Amino acid sequence: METLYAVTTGVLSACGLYLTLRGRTFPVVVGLTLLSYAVNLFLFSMGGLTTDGPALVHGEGVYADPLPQALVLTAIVIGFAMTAFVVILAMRARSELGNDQVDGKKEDRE
Amino acid sequence: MAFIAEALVSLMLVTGGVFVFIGSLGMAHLRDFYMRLHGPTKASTLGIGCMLVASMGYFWGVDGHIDIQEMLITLFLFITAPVSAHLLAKTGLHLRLKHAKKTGGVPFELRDEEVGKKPVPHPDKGHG
Amino acid sequence: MMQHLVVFPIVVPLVAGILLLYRREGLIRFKRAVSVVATLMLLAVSMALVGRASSGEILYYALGDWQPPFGIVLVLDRLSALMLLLTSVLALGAVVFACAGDDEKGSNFHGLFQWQLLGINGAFLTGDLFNLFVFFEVLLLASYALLLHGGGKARIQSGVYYVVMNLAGSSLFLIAAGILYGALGTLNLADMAIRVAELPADRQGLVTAGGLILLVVFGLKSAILPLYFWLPRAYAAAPAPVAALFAIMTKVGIYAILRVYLLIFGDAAGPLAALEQAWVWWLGLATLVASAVGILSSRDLRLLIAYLVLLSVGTLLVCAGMRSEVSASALLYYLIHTTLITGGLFLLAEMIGVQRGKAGTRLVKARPLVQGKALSLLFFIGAIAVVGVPPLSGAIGKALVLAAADDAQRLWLWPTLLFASLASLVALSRAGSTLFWRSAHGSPSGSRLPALQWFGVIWLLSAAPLLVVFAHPVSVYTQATAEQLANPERLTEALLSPSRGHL
Amino acid sequence: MITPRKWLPTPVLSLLLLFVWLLMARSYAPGQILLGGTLAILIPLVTYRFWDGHMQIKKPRLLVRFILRVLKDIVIANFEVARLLINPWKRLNPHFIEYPLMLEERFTITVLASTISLTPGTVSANLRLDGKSLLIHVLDIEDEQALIEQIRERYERPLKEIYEC
Amino acid sequence: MTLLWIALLPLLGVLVPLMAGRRSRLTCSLATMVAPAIALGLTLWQIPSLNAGESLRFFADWLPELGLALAFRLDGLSLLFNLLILGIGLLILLYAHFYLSEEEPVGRFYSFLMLFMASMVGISLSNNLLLLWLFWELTSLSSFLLIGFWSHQNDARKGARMALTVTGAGGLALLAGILLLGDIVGSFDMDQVLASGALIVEDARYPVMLTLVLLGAFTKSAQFPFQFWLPNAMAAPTPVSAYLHSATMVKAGIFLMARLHPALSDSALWQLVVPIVGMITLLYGAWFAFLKTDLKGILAFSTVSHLGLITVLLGIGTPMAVLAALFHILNHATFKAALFMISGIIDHEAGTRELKMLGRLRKTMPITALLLTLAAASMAGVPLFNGFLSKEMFLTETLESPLLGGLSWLMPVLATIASILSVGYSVRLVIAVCIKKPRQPSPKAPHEPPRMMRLPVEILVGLCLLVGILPAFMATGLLSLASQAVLQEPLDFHLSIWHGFKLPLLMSVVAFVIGGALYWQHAHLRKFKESFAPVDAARVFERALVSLGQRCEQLIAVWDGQSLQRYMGWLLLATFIMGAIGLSQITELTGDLGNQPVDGIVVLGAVMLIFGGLATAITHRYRLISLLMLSVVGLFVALTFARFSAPDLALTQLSVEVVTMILLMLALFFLPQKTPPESSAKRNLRDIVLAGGLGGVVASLNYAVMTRESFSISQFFMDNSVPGGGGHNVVNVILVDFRGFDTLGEITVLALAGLAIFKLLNRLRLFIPHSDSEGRIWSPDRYPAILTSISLALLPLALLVSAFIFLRGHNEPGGGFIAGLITAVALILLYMARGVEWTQQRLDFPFQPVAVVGVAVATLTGLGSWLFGHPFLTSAFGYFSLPVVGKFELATALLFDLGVYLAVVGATLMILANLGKVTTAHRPAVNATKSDDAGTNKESL
Amino acid sequence: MLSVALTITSTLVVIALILNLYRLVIGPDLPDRVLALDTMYVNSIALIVLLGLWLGGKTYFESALLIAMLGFISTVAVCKYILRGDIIE
Ligand code: NA
Ligand code: NA
Repeated sequence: METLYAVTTGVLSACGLYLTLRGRTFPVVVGLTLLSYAVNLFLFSMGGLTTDGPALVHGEGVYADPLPQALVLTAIVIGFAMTAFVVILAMRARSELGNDQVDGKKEDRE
Repeated sequence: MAFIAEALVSLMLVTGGVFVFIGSLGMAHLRDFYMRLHGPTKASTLGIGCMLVASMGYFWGVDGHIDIQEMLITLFLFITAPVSAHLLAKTGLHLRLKHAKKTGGVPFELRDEEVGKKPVPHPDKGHG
Repeated sequence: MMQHLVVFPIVVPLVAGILLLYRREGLIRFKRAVSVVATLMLLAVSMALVGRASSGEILYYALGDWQPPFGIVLVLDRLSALMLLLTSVLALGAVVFACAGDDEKGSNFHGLFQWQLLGINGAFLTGDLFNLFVFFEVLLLASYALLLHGGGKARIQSGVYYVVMNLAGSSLFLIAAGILYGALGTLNLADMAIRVAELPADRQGLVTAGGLILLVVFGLKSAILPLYFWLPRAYAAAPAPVAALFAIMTKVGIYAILRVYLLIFGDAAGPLAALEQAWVWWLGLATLVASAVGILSSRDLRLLIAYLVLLSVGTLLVCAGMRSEVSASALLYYLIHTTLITGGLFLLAEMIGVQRGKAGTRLVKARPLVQGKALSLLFFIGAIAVVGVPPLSGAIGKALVLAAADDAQRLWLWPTLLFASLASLVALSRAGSTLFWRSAHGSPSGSRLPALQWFGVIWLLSAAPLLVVFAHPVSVYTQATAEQLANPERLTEALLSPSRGHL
Repeated sequence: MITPRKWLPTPVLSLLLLFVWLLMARSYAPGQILLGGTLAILIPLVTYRFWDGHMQIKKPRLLVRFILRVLKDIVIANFEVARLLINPWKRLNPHFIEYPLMLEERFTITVLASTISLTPGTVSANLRLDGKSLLIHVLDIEDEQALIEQIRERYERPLKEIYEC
Repeated sequence: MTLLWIALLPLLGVLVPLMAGRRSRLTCSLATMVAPAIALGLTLWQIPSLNAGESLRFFADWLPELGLALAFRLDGLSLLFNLLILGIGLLILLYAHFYLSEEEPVGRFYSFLMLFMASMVGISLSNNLLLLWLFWELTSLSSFLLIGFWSHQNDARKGARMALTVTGAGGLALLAGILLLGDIVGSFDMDQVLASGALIVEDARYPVMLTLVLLGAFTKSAQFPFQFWLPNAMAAPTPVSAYLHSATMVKAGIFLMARLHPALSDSALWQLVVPIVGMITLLYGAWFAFLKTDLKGILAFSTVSHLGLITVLLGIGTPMAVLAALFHILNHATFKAALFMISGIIDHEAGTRELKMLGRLRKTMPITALLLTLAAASMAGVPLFNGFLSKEMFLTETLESPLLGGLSWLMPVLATIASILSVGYSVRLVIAVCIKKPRQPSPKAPHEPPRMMRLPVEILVGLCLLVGILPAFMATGLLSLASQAVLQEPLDFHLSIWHGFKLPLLMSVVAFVIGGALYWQHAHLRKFKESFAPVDAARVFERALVSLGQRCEQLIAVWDGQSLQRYMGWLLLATFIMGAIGLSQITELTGDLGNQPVDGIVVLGAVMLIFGGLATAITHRYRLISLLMLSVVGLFVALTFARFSAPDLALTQLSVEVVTMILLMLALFFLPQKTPPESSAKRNLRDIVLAGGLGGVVASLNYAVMTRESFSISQFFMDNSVPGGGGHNVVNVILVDFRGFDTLGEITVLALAGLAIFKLLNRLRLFIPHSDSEGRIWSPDRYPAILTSISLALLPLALLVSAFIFLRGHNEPGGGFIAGLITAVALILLYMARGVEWTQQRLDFPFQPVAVVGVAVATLTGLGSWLFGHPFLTSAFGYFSLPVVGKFELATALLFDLGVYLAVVGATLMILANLGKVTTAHRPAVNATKSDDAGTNKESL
Repeated sequence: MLSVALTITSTLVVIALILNLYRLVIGPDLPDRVLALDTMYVNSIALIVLLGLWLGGKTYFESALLIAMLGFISTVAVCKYILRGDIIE
C-alpha cells in the first residue's frame, strides 16, 4: 500500500510541477493547486497510513497520528488562500499586461 | 445480527450497487448526451438510496437503535440530482450537442434550419 | 503583563491590524495614528526584549500553556530580540514615510503593513518549524498585497514572479517540514536538535533530504543564487515604504538559516553537522558575483538598490557559510547595517524620483531637483554606507566580514566581495552624478517633499553614523549573540528542561 | 410587540429543520431538541429575506400522498430504466417533448421538473424563459400525447392543488 | 588629548563653513581658517616634545572586536605631513577666497575642503591601520566631491568619478592588505606593526599583502599604471588641484609607503617593484608633461613624474634615499602648490590655461611671471632652489643603489633622462608663458591678480628659496625628526647646497644642457608624439565603464532572461539535487515497517488520482477540461483522507475543492480558454524530465518515511486531548488548542488573502466576452428558474448542516473552518443562482469586517487567558448541568472556533463575491453587437 | 453474507467509477465530462457508505453529506460557466 501511495504522490507532484513550468498563468495556477494536493497527501502520510483509526478518542484503540492531520488542515487552508490570490493575480496580470504569459512580455499569439 | 436482517441488508446493498453500476453503464454506453443523462439521474440516485438504507439497516442491527440520518443524504440527492440533470441538459442544448438520429420532436435550438449550422462568431472573437 | 512581554511583538501588530482593517475606507488620520502608535509600541517592546535578552538568558513563552516540545513556543534569545528590534526600527521609518501619502494610494495599507509585521515578528520568535511555515505564509501574503499597493504594470509583472516562486517554495517547505517530522517525530526546533543528535543511521539520509530541501526554501526567501530572480524586479517595483520594509524580508531567510542550521545541524549533529555550510558558502559567493553584475547593469536607481539588497544577501550568506562565531557576529552587524540602509535608500529613491518628474528614478538626464542639496547629501550618506566606504557603517561591516574569513576562505571571499564593492562604488557614483549633477537646464519645478518622508529617510539613514559611533556596544551584543548561537545546547536546555527559562 | 408570525415565519420549514437536526445529531435528548429548536427558529429568520414570495402548502395531506406516489414512481422508473439501459440492443426511441405548463409559480414548476426528471424515462431539459412550457427528453417514447397527459394528471394537477389553488 | 584635538579640529571645521555660509564671504573664509590654524598651532606646539624624544600618542578603544581603535601618534613623519597639510591648506583657503567667483557656494566648497583636510590629517596621525584606512577612504570621497565641484561640467563629473573609482579600488585593495597585515602581526596597532618588520617579511602571505598595500598606495599616488586619473582630475577648481595634487592627496600613497617602510621594505620584492614602478612613472609623467599644452596638464603630469621620483627613492630604501624622499616631499609640495596656484591665477586673469593663448606675461603680469619662473626653476632643480637639493640627493641615490643587479647602471641613466625631461618642461613652461608671444589671443586681457591672492604663492616661493639657500637651517630639524620616524633610528646627515664636483652634479648639468636643447626640439617631438593615436585616458575609462555596463546588461539578459519558467526550473532543479543528495545517503529505501497489503478500493483510488493528475497535465491546454480533471484529483484526495482515518481532512478537502473550482472558473472566464501550442518538444521533454525526476524524489522520500516507524510526540495529544483540551476529536483539539497559534496564523492568512484579492480587484475593469471561445453567444437564461428555487430551498438546510458541523467539531469531525466553508458555499450557490445584485441586497453585511472580526474573536479568546494569568491562547473548558438540558460542555475553544468560522465566511465571500462583482455592473446588454467597449480598460489598483 | 455483498457491491461501484472515468476522459463534449464528474461525485458517496459498512462506523457520514451537497454545487458552477461564462453575475 505504501508503495502505491508514494507512487501516487510522486505522480501528482510531477504533474503539478510540470504544469508550473508552463508558459501561461492559468496552467501554472492549476499546477500549483495540483502540487498542493500532492504535498498535502505527502504531509498527511508522514505519520504513517492508518486504516480505521480516526483520532477521536472514545476509549482504547489504534489511532492515526493526529498531528500531521492538523498540519495538513492548516496547509489546505493556507494553500486555498494562496491559490485564490494567485489566480486573481493571473487575471489582473492579463488585464494589465494584455496577455496571460507568465513572463508577460511576448505578444499574445492568439 | 439476525440472518434475515443480514440478508435484507445484503440484498439492499447489492441492489444499490447494481443501480449505481447501471447508472454509470448507461452513461458510458448510450449514444447521445441526452440519453446518457438518464442513467445517473435516476439509477445512481436510487442506487445510493438503497445503499444508504442498507447502511441504516446494518447499524440498526449492530447498535440496536435506529438512526435514520442517512435519509438526509438521500434527501439531498433527491433534491439535487434532477436539478443537476436539468442544468446539464440545458448546457447540452446550449452547445447544440448532437442527438441520436432517430430522436423525435427535436426542439428548435437543435435544428440547423432554425439557427444555422455553425455559431456565428462574434465580432470580437470571443475572449480567446 | 511583563510575563507576556515575549508575545507582545505578535499581539501588538495583530490587534493593530484588526483595528485598522475593520473598516476599509476613510478614517485615514485614525489609521495613521494607530499604525504609528502600534509601531512605536513595537519599538518599545523590542527594546525591552533586547534588554531582557542581553543578559544571555533564553526565555520561552508556551502558547496555550502547552509546554515544549508539545505546544508551540516563542523563543527569545539575543538573536530573536535583535531581529525584532531591527524590524521595528525599520518599520517605524517606513510607516512614517507612508503616512506622507503613499498609504492612500490603495486600500488597507496600514492594516496590511501591521500584519506584515506580525508575520515577520512571528517568524523571528517562533521555536516551532511548522509555525515558522505559518508565519512565513502570513508575511508572504501580506507582502503580496503590499507589493501591489498602488497598482501598475511593473508591480503586477514582478508580482507574478514573486508570488509563483514563493508559492512553489511554500509547497517545498511543507515537504521538508513533513520529512523532518516523519523522521524525527517532532516540530519543536530544539527538540529536533536533540533528536538529530541521537539519530539512527537509517534516518540520516531522510533528515539530510529534509534539511537540504528546507535550505532551498530559505535560500529562496533570502534570494540565494540561482533562486534570487524574483527579487530585483519585485523590490524595484514595490511602493517605497513597502520596499523599505522588504529590506528585512530577505533577512528572514537568513535568520531562518542561522536559526535552523546552527541549532539542529550544529556540532552535536554528528555526521549531519554543518549540512548547509558548503552550499551556503559557495552559492553566497556566486550570489555576490551575480549581484555585482546586476549592480553594474542597472539603469534605474530602484533596480540598483534592489541589486544592492542582493549584494547584502550574498555577503550575509557567505558569512553564514563561514559558520564561525566571528563570522556570525560580523553577519549580525552587517545585517543591522544593510537592512536599515537599504531600507532608507528605497525611501530616498522614491523622493528623488518624485522630484525628477517624468524621468523618475531612471538614470538619465532630467530636470534639476527642487531639494537637490538635501537629497544629494542623504544619497551620499546612503551610498557611502551601502558601498562600505568609511566613515559609515558599511565600512565597519565589510571589514568585520572580511576579517572573519579564515585563510582558505579569504582566497575566495576577498576578491569577490571587494570586486562587488567596487562594482557598487562605480554604479553608485555614476548614479549619484547622473541624478544630482547631470541635470538638464531649466529651473527645478515641482513641490517640496513632505516632512514625514524626510523623517523616514533620516531615521533609517542615521543608522549609518550611529552604527559607527556605537560600533563597540553593538558588536559586543552581536558577539554575545554569536556566542549564544554557537552553543545551541543552552537553548535546548532552556526549553526542554522544565525548571528553567520559563516565563 | 413582536408577533408570533415574525418569530416563526415558516413553521413547516422550522419543523423540517428541527427534524433534520435531530436526524443529524442522532439524539433526542432535551438539550439537542432545545439546540435544534433554536436553530430551527433562527435559520428561517435569517434566510426569510431571501424568499421573494412565500409558499403556502394548502393541502399537506395531499402533499404526503404526492410524495409517496413519486417515491413509488421513482422505484418503478428505475427498474424501467435499468431494463432499457442494460439492453442496448433494444431500439430506443428518444424523443423531445414540449410540455405546456399549467403551473405558474416558479417553485412548483421546479418541483414538477424535478419529479419529471426522477420518474420514468424522462428528464426535464429546459424550462422555457417565458415559463410557459418545459422541454422534456424522453428516453424511449411510445405515445407522446399519453405521456403529456400522464404527467399532467399524475403530477402537475396535484401540485397545483397542493400549492397554488 | 592634544593629538585628538589636532585630529578633531579640522573635522569640526567641516561644520564651520556650512554654518557660516549664510554670512558674508569674508567671514566665512576667516571662520573656516580658525580650526586648521589652531590645529597647526597645536602641531607646532608639539615640536619641542618631539625633539625631546617623547612619543606622542593618543589611544581610545573604538571597536576592539575588529582591532579598530581611535589611536593617534605624532612623530616626525606625521609632523612633516601635518605641517604640509595644514600649512598649505591654510594658504589654499586664502587663495580660494579670491579664486572662487561670487555666485559659487563657497560654504559648501570650504566644507568639502575641510573634510579633505581632516581626512588627510587623520591619515598622517593614525596609529592604527584600520583607522588609517578609514581616513584614507575619506580622502577619496572628499576628493570626489571636490573634483566634481563644478558638477555642471562634463569633465568634472567624469574626472571625479574616475578618481573615485581608481582610488576607491585601491582603497579596497588596501583594506585587504591591511587586514592581512594585521593578521600577520596580530594587531592593527601601528607601533606593533612597525616593530614587526622581520616577522612580516618572513610570513608566507607577505607577497600578497605587499601587493595589496602597494596597490592602495600606487593608485592613490598615481603611479604607473594607475596614473591616468590624476590629469583628468584637473577639472577641479584650481585650489583643489593645488591642494590635492601637489601637497596632499597624492602624497597619501607616498605617506603610506613611508609609514610602513620599516615594516615592509626589507625585502627583495619591495626593492624590485617599488623602484621600477616609480621609475616608469617618473619617465612617463615627465614625457607627457613635456608634451602637454595645457598649463594644468603640464603640472599634473609633472606631479605624476615627481611622485614617481619619490617612489623610486622609497623603493631604494637606504637611509639617505628615505631622507631624500622626505625632503622631496616637502620641496615638491611647496613648488608644485605654488605652480598650481599660479596657473589658477593665470587662468583666472587670462581666462585660459592653453599655452598657445598665453605668452608675454612678464609684460602683463610681471610679478606672477616672476613667481612662475622661480617656482619652475625649483621644479627643474636649479641650484639655490629647494628642488635642486632633493634632486641631487635623488641622483646620488640612483648611483649608489645596488638595484637591478647587473643592470644597476640603468637607474642613473633613466634618472638623468627624467631630469632632462623635467628641465625641458620647466623651460617650456616659463618660456611659453612668460616670454614668447601668444599664437592666439587670450580670452581676457591678463593683469595682475589681487594682492592677497598672490600672497600664498609668494609665501611658498619664498620657502622654496629659503630652503634652497639655507637648507640646513630650514629643513634639518624637520627632516631629522621625519627620517627618524621612518627609519626608526636617528640619521646623521647634513644638508648643504654644495656637495662638490661629483657625478650627480654632472648628471644635473647634462640634464640642463640637453633639457634646454630639448625645448628647442619641442615641436618635432610633439609631432612625433602626435603620430601615435592619442589615448585619452578619460575616454578609454569612460568607454570601458559603459561597455562594462552593457556587457553586464547583456549578461543579465541572458542569465536572468525575465522568464518565470526558467526561474521555476532552477527552483525545481535545486530541490531535485537536494532531495537526491538525501536519498543517496539512504542505503535501504524500505524501512522496518514494510508495505501494508493493498485492497481494490485503494488501487481504484490510486488509479483515479494518477489518471486525474496525468489528465490534468495532459489536457492543460484545454483549460476547463483540465479543471474538471483537477476536480477528480481533489475529490479522490478527499476520499483518500477518508480512507486513511482522517475525516476532518476529508471534509475540509471537499469543501475547499469546490470553492477552489468555483474560484478558478470565475477567473478563467477572463482568461483565454485554451493555451496555444507553443512549447517546443525539447522544452517539454526537459520539463517532463525535471518534473518527473523531482516527482520521483518526492515519491521515494514519501515511501522511505512511511515505511519507518514514527517516533512522534503525538501520544501526548492523544493523552491530553480530553483531560487537557476538553475534546474527543484530537485533530480539532490540536487545531484550536494545542496548536491554536497556527490556526490563528492560518485565519490571518485567509483574511489577508481576502484583503489582497480585494486590492487586486479594486478598480479592475475587465473586458466581458459576449460569447464563448467558439463564438457562441451566451445562453439568454441568466438565472435558471429551477436552480433559483432549489438554491433557496437548500440554503436553510446548508446553514443547519453548517451549524451542526461547527458545534460538534470539538468532539467529532468538523469545526469552524469546515462550517465556515459550507456557509460560504451555500451563499455562493445563491450568488450563482440569483446574481450579485439580488443577493447583495438581501445579504447586506460587509464581508471585510466579518473576516476581521473573526480574527478578532480568535485573538480576544487568546488574550482572555491573560486575565487568569495564563499565556496567550490558553484554553479553558468545563462541564455544566442545567435542569432540562442536561449535562453539556462549554469551552473557550468553541469561541476560538467561532472566530475561525467568521474569518472563513468573511474571507471566502470577500474573495468570491467581490470577484463576481467585478463584472456585474459593466456587463453589456446580452445581445449587444457593437464591440466598441471590447478593449480592456485599465486603472491602477 | 454481508462481506460477500460488500465485495460484490464494491466491485460494482469500482466498475461504475471506472466507467465514469472513461466517459470523463473520452468526452466527447464538455457536458459529457461534467456529467461524468457529477456521477463520480455521486458514486463516491457509495464508496463512503461502503467504507462505513466495512469499518463498522459512522464517522464518515458527514463526508457523504458534504459530497452530496458540494458535488451538486460544483456541477451547477460548471454548467453556469458553460451557459453564461460568468458564474456569478
Ligand atoms: Na463573475
Ligand atoms: Na459578475
